[in-house]
Amino acid sequence: MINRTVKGVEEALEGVKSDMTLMVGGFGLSGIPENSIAQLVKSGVKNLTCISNNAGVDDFGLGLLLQGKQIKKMISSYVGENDEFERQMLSGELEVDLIPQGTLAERCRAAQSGIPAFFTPAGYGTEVAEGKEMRNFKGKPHILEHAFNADFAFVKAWKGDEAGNLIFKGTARNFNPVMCGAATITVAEVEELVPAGELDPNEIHIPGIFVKRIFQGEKYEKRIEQRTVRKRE
Amino acid sequence: MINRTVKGVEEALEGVKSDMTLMVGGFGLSGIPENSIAQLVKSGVKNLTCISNNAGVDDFGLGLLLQGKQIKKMISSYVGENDEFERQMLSGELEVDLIPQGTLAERCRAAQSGIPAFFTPAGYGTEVAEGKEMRNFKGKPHILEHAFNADFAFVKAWKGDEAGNLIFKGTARNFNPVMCGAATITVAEVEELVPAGELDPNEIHIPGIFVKRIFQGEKYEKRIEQRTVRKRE
Amino acid sequence: MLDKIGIAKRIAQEVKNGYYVNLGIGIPTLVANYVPDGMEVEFQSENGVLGMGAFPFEGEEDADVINAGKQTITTLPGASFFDSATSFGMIRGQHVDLTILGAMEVAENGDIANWKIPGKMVKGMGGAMDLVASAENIIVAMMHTNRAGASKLLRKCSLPLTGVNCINKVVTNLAVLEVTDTGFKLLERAPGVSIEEIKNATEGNLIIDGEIPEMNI
Amino acid sequence: MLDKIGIAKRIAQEVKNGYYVNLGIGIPTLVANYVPDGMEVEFQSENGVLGMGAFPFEGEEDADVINAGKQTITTLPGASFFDSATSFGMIRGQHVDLTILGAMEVAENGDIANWKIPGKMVKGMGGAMDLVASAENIIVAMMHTNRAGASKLLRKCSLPLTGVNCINKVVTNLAVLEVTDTGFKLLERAPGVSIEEIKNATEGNLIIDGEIPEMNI
Repeated sequence: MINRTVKGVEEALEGVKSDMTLMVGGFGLSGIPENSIAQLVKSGVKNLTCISNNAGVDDFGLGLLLQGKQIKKMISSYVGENDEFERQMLSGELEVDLIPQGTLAERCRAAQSGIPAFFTPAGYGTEVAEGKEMRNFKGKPHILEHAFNADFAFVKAWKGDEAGNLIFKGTARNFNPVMCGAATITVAEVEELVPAGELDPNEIHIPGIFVKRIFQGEKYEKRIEQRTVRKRE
Repeated sequence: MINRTVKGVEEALEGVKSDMTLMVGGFGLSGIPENSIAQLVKSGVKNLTCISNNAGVDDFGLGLLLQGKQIKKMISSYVGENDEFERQMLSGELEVDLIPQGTLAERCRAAQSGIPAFFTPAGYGTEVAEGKEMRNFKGKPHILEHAFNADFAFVKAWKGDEAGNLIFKGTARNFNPVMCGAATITVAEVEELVPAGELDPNEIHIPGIFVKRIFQGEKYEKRIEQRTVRKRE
Repeated sequence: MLDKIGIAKRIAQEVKNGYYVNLGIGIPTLVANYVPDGMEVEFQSENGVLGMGAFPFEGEEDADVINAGKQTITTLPGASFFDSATSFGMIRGQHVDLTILGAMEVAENGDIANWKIPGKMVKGMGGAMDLVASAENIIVAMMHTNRAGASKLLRKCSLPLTGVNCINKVVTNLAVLEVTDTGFKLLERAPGVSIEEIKNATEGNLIIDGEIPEMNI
Repeated sequence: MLDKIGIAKRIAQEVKNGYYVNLGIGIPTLVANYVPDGMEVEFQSENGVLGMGAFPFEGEEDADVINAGKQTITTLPGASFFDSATSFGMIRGQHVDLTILGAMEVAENGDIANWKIPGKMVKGMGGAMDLVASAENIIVAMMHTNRAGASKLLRKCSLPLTGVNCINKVVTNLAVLEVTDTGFKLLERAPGVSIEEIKNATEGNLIIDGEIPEMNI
């Protein structure tokens, strides 16, 4: 077994520098690497390019990095719940590259698995396709999209073991698995870190080979964006 | 819940005709859809094109279809354990398209997920690349490969539920998950079929949406090709 | 004239037995409530769940189980969770049978715009561009006109496009319309709504062929 | 001169702490037996397992747990199973640190041939083409000459290629050689083997620079 554990969030973030490109897992606030984000804020690194489906809310998730003006550019599919984001974007302080969600996921997966480019129909005929190579397959137009290049990927899983194997929970899985191994260094934080051998090899979502550093997060707030419930009858 | 169960192997194979292209899961004899193959033999369909990593052995797996001369063309990565295969190939009775194993897997996955084509470095500079589009990414040559087109995919899982959800076991997983949904109709046979709700949604390897028909196989021989053991000390 | 719930109820009639359905944020989410009991249908949410159920009971919300609108949800027997690449594999690979989404504008050739108002609002396309580029059966749920009273069914979209030539049907507060080669073909009127009202609210080419029945809700 | 076990033992010395290693069929498979205890290493097999262990005890074989050579195996703590697309994602994505495989021919520019003898034998490339096209650290394990006594280290491969310009090192029954820009650089001699013998058995350009030590096995 190759031990991928690091002592804590400080060691996990060793080598993160200003001007780097970071992938950050999560969908909305679900499944975000809370502890790594907190440490990024603390570290004060600046001029970051962040690849993440969303940009958090004003006071949580990547919103915390936006508040500190640590982000130069966001690459996302949906950024609709964040006033500070909108302000920085409309004022031109923040560069934003909006891309279709499926393309975002597939460009991560391509980086993970050594596929430099692929064709997808998403975005054909829209401004997303501008300047991109187009080709018909079975009479249907597609555009060529490329694998991402990132320095670090920060992901969050439910359980993990010393070998870096990960199991996600519910829809907190989302972009986390496809970002593992898609950057030079992948840092996984987990709610529960167990010794190698405790996870069933058949139930592992992401093998440890895709994860460079793993640690157990100190605490998880797991904030809910839209608490929707029904009454008991 | 959408019920994907069919009564048995006869109903599962309804619509399979001569001249069709079939995907068949498994690696060697591990994880092959034994019951579907037996029924294909029984049905007598001919002129099949089979996409499968291997071609079975003389008297098991796809070897049974080769014996009956039901296969016109094999698309595989490795066919080394089958005398009848070699005979038919060298005599010209059988067309063979050998392609790299990773490309085979990715072409299935591309078909499953609506990616018509992708670039891969595998096979560059070899006869596999002949006639294919080439392009450099980061200075490294790649070739363009296309998604497969198949009529039926036959896969085998360990457990499945009425909704078509599948869980595989060990390395019997192999090509089975990537073939699900990669053909017009996917037929899954399982060792154990359970009611919807019995499988943990978090542990499902392939969601039922990728599986059109599911049934519990009558029996499984699960033959071992290379029984290798060590002595107890 | 229909309210949002009326639109959702009418669209629910388009859902057929055996359909996997992706529901967008807003009115489309409501559709799930009006699918007849006993119909075999599964709802997919692109953030990674198939087999969505109702909202959770109070106190049973789970931050790890949400839909694409970031609402807490539950799952039904037969549900599954998966990652975003697999989720869009389902969508791009045309395994989802029906897509229902909102729009700011729909053009008579089936173009749709729903993600950006230049200089004003840029929320992003989320999964909408993948959905409209891939799905073969797409219904738009929206109001017939915007808050200023201007038609949202146009000859040509004025906003940045989400997809081209992709919408099959539009259900609004006033009508059900099919997108055909020659324009919006009026299929049904909302209860109490006249053809004249629909004409006045539709900028794009409106095709009225024979008797136009009232919706049956 | 080394036997197959000797070659495997020598290659085991190339395995470093923290390496994920893919072992091909034949001699490479034997390498796992000679990696020092306590070294952190994981073996990947392209049919879908990481963290392979020893062969099972008699009676504990499982048809559902095999390696790429179709041999029954066991797994170690920390192991994982995955599908073929994920497995080649690991390989193509360069997450595997070391690849060890057999060959019929290796050329002085790093080309390799190991999957086909036209008109005679066609087993297929299996995963070898993906491995050699993707991996950055590839060692070939093979006999220096074929059964007819002809060199397998050539100026140019005569058989259909598996990959071009990709092999870094070759370990044979006679020698350890590095593939450099100018040819095969002799690094070590097998015990009792003279430089002359290696010269005679090597058709490709052989670079002999200074004293060539005997292997330490």
